[in-house]
Amino acid sequence: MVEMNMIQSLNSALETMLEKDENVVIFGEDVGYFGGVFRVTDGLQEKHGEHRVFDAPLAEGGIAAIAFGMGLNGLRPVAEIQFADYIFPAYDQIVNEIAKLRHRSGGEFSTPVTIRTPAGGGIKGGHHHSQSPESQFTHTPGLKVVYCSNPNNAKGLLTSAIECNDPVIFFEPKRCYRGPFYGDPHNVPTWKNHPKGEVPEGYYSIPLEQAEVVREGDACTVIAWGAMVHVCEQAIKDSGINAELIDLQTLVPWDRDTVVNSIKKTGRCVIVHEAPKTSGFGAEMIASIQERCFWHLEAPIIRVTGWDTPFPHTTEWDYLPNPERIAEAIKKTQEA
Amino acid sequence: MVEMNMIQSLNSALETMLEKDENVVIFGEDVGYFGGVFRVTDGLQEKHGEHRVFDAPLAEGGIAAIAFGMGLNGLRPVAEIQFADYIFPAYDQIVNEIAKLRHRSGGEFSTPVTIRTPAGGGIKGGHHHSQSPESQFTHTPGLKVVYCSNPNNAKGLLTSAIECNDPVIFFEPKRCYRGPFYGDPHNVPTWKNHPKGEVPEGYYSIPLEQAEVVREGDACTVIAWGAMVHVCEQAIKDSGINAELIDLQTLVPWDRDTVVNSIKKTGRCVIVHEAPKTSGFGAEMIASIQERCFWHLEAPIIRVTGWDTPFPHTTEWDYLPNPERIAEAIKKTQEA
Amino acid sequence: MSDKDKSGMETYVVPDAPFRPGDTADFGGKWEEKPGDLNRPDPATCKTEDTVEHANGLIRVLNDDGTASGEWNPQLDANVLIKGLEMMMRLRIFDDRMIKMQRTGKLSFYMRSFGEEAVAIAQTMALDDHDWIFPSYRQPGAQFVRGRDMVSMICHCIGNTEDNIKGRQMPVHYSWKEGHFISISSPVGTQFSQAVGVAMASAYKGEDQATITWLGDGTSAQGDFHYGLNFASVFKPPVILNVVNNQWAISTHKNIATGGKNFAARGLSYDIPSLRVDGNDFLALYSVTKWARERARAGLGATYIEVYTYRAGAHSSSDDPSRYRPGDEFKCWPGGDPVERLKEHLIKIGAWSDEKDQELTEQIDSEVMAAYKKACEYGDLASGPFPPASTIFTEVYEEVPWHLQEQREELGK
Amino acid sequence: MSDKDKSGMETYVVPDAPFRPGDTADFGGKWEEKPGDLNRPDPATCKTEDTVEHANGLIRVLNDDGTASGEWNPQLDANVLIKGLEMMMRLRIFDDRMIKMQRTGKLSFYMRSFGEEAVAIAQTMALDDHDWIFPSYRQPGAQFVRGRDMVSMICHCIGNTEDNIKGRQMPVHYSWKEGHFISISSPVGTQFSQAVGVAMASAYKGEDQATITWLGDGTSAQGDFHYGLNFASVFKPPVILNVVNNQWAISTHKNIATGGKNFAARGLSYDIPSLRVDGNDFLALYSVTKWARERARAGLGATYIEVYTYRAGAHSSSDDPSRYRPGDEFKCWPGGDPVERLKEHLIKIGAWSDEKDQELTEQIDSEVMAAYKKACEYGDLASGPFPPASTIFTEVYEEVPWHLQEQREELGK
Ligand SMILES: Cc1ncc(C[n+]2csc(CCOP(=O)(O)OP(=O)(O)O)c2C)c(N)n1
Ligand SMILES: Cc1ncc(C[n+]2csc(CCOP(=O)(O)OP(=O)(O)O)c2C)c(N)n1
Ligand SMILES: [Mg+2]
Ligand SMILES: [Mg+2]
Repeated sequence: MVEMNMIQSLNSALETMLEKDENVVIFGEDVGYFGGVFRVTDGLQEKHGEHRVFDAPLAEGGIAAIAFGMGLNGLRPVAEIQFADYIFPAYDQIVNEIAKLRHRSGGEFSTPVTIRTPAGGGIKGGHHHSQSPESQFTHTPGLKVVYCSNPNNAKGLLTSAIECNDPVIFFEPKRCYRGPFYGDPHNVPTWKNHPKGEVPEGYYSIPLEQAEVVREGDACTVIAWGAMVHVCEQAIKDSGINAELIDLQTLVPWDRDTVVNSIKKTGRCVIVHEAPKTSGFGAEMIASIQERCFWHLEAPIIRVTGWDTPFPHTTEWDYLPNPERIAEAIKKTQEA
Repeated sequence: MVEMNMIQSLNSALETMLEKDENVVIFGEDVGYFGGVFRVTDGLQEKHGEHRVFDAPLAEGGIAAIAFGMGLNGLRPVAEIQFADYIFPAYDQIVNEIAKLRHRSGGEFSTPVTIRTPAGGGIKGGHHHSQSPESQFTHTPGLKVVYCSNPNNAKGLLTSAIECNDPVIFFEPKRCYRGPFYGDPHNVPTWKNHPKGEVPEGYYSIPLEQAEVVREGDACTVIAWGAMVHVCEQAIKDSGINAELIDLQTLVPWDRDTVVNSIKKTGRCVIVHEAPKTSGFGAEMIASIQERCFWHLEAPIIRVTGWDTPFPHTTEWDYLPNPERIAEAIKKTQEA
Repeated sequence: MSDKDKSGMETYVVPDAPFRPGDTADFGGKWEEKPGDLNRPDPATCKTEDTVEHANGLIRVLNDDGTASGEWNPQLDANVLIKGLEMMMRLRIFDDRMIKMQRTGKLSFYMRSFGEEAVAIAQTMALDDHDWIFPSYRQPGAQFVRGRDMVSMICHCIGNTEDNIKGRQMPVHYSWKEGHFISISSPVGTQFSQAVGVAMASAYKGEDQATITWLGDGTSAQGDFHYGLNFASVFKPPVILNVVNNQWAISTHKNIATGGKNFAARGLSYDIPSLRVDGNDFLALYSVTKWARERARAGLGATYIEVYTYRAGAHSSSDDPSRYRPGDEFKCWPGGDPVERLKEHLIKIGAWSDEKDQELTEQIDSEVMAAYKKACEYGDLASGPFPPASTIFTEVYEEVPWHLQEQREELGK
Repeated sequence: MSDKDKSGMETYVVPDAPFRPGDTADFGGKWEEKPGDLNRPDPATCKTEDTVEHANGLIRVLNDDGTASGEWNPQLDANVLIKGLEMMMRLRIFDDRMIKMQRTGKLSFYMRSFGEEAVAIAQTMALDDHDWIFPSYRQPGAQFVRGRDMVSMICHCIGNTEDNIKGRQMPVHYSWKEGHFISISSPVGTQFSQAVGVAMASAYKGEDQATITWLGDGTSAQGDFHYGLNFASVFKPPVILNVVNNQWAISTHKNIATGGKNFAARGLSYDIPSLRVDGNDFLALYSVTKWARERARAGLGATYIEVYTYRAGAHSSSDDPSRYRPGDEFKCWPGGDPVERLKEHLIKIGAWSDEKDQELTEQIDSEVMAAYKKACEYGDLASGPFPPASTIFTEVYEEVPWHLQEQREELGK
């Protein structure tokens, strides 16, 4: 185990996979010589050469397209989209092409593309450097959707994503690059004033489809992913209620047994995400839970989410779910 | 009132708006001289000239972009995307640009774009001529999302969409261009062997945000939109259960009062859509309903939807919700 | 056409097609460009600047009288040409049979290569066997070159139990791994940029393997067209990028696809050697592709080609071109009929005859018919049997995840 | 740089930047292209072919010695030039002040126009007042030309209660309806194609109103670049499409943006008259834009311009260019400093002096400082007050729909 921040652990996953599999190639805007605007690919080009780690033209659609082609022809491309907000020019290539190749060709072709992208708010990014568009990928069969939350699972999940023979959209909570995120804008920890994560050196993977029970409890199940996991931890503390906290980690396919068993135990549930409420992945979680656990539910499931508005700049702390809103929701589930 | 099929009623809405407002312009692939591959714009160029109704280059992203610009500069552009499956190259322009312009500019600019697109299956279109991607737009604040289901509401809703000062994504169930759709592949009505819709001549609008109670009932609320409304009608008949059928019509913002009042009355609910289940708009409906009506619910809400797979070609009737699956779901809600 | 009155400035221009129903098509007679007009630069040293004339002219080998000449003449053995002719004839007969069957409901939809048979066949013949074919929907002919069995092609089109893609996509969306023929996808243009990635992977692996791809004049308006050319321009992988300019995109004339004078010159600005070729001239097509393949082999990167041709038939079985064009244009297209032209050439050089042609036609006719009957034994769209409904759930992912497993059980088939 | 061993074919090419940290930048001294090299075609009759040399050369007016000459010399009154100089100086001082304030947390982020001040200012001055400005993030200078109050600009940047866009977007994302300055958006390139639609609407309405837009060398790789050029090519609306080639896209050199030799020639293949201009030459920029505006006025459609310049500073306040380039390049950029060059010219023609310059600098300095202080009275990012949280919910739609109303109540602010 080594202490790493999230950027280091992602870098370590990439480094390990470059070593392990010569078919791994990494590219994206500014990822080559410079090592990425968030430094996640720092040093990799120097070590592995410019054919394995390189800058791409500024065209997310083209980046996804060449990833499709490379993956089809035997490589394991890992493409970076600089901000998740900029993944949409690649949306057609992802949802119509990458996602459907295996099925449409009767299994003759497939493309094990991994697309990494920093997502989410809390960095004063306004409309277009803050979005968390995971739900817009969960509706597309053929894609796996992963959202890491800490240095440890960042490495373990990214390794699995790269090794996975299905395409994976891999979201990184950019807010947590700098440190965990407990939701208090006046007290923002960075990895300098907070212990880094314990991360195994060398090869390390966490199966996709596996949620992590961050905290056990029996009064309420709180489900979150990405940066919101930390905020929920804080909220649970604040609430004084013995809630169970599940970090979903993989959204498609999600970990049915862990979720269902927890709800059956607690009978109450709060779901937290920073994306807008309407048609966020929280909606799917509620729908699935009530389908599977209706008779166990003692209270309405509550969503605490970003509002149904574009992501604001100056008022982002009023936009993002905070410990107060979440704690209040947890308490409310107890009243029923 | 005149008898019209859906293509005629859409054409009539466009014609009326071209007459009424000289700022209305219509464009898209093959919509000009030819009148559209589905003939929705038939005759409009001849009548209104090639500057008001014209063919665009084959680039959905460009089409959305010029719509953005035209709308910003005083026109009311109505763009056609030839199939909803081909809307994704325009996704960035729609979700990052068109949707956010008003908000991002502090209300200084806005663009009243209408994007019409034929959606859904039942025409042996396979992966890429069958998708129903409405939910992928409902997660984007700033957009209104409409789905018509019959000749009458097609005209009324399209008129409102064009008049709306917010951007509207307008889905047309292409299966219903030819006739309503009761879900039996061996007995497919066309408008030739089925009465057409009664549609007002001249100007006619239906408010966005207003659902239609197609059939009253007290045993279960069935919620659907697009082609599935007809299949649900059939299913309710088949089930012998006195279910209420709501045609949602507008998905964002949806008609809260109609839905909530119905659920409070029936205590049971089935939601039907042809898009894949995971993160379909049915998920949002369930989440919202259980938030608002938890204590009224007597049974789990059931979704009958397309499977979480790409849309198939030969086996599409096994993919699409049919009356049997829906009727079974309605019955199941009664058992609890 | 009526238009609202404009005062002051003119409004924007909306270009129309040169001929519409009621008009008589007229392309100005035979082309001025002749075989021998353009030199054949050495592929090993050719720079983009050396192709300016080739991008703005028209590379031809077969003259209007059926003779072959000029530096681009590939000097092919008559047997090779006969093989090409055979495949073009086969493709046309195959297409006609499928269209007939489409009318009877045996398949849901069809698209012919009518008038463009030379494109994929000549170009694929000029490639190495293991080169990647990344087709759009009008290049199924490439499969004949690689020897795909017609029964298997028909099984796909009629969506029966032997369809190798299990009834998942519409007809004509062939996929054939063994033949290095990459699955066709309906969204137009997407393969153009993907092909660059395929070629980059070949280059990465250090293999002498090229990738060829095509898109249409209409489709060149897509972002993927720019991505394909631009990524190829930067990374210089072994890819052959073709625009098939057949003048129409469904009902939309190429005047709406671009205001530019031609499509080939576009490539020059990406610093990619660019050629414009008569798409109904089998020999010229073969030759330019061979040239591009040599560049690829030499590690010199992409070649970009405008294939200048005419869509002789309807866009697809769903289309009715009499609504938007006169209908007689193919007859007066200066490039003529690619099949007739190769036949004429072969007769001219004494390697072919009307009798042989007649005989071959009959032979192919019965082969296609036999293949069709054989294929129908496995079912067809009108009456089944189809691939089992359970195939809906497989190969969405490498393994069936729990939620698809549950849904499959719910379907109960 | 190390690379895995390749046997057989070479792999793909990954172009590098010409200089990296540790290297000494060298652009080969002064440019060969001189003012007077290129004629100024009559805008009313000029065809694309007439601009081939202009697309491959470099339009200059200011020579290396500060004199102005050639057909492109716009012969501007000294007062106009002094106004231009004043605004460029103002922009530079404004930018510097904002960067300082960014470092102290008063604003979250900033982007300077450093080294590119002439671009938006000269080009906007050449337009009519009601023409549409559709900027990318490096053209805020256009607002000075239209007379926007600095206080209001700063209020936006520091996100206070007077920010006219209500703290919704990051700093530098100006919107100013009165000035026909269309809201800046972060996704790069999207405005390029949108601008064509804006211009089409002006044309539709029969108004003599042009639209100007810009994107960067890096951004020219986006699909929107192709959409913009191609839709303009087909519909010919009054639009001026600029690529600002400042050599870098964050850390990525323009060698990765395209393999083409320049950006201007791209336009020729769309049949759009295309010019390449020294982007640090105020007079040349003014002149080409005036020319393009005349074409627009005459109803002749789009003009495409490559503005050849150098990004003198960091990409943004989040960037550290010392990690990827030497740092001394701007000093040896053959185009020099646009502000210095105009100043030199004005001194040369006797209309300016170092004293006046010094005086003006001080005046602007204090104006900027005063504006800054004034703006801070309405709050700043470090300490507020901000626009009220309720503004999150307004103007998402024209009216607040029920679900946003509910959410607003839930927030309770
Ligand atoms: C992204 C996308 N948009 C629209 C369509 C519908 N469509 C299918 S073919 C076609 C025209 C293509 O024309 P062209 O590129 O010239 O090819 P051709 O049919 O002439 O070979 C259109 C609009 C599609 N398949 N994909
Ligand atoms: C669609 C999109 N992708 C990525 C980014 C992140 N980004 C912002 S600016 C920039 C570089 C732009 O370079 P260039 O176009 O040359 O403009 P310049 O900054 O040099 O003026 C990048 C990659 C973005 N804003 N939008
Ligand atoms: Mg075509
Ligand atoms: Mg740049």
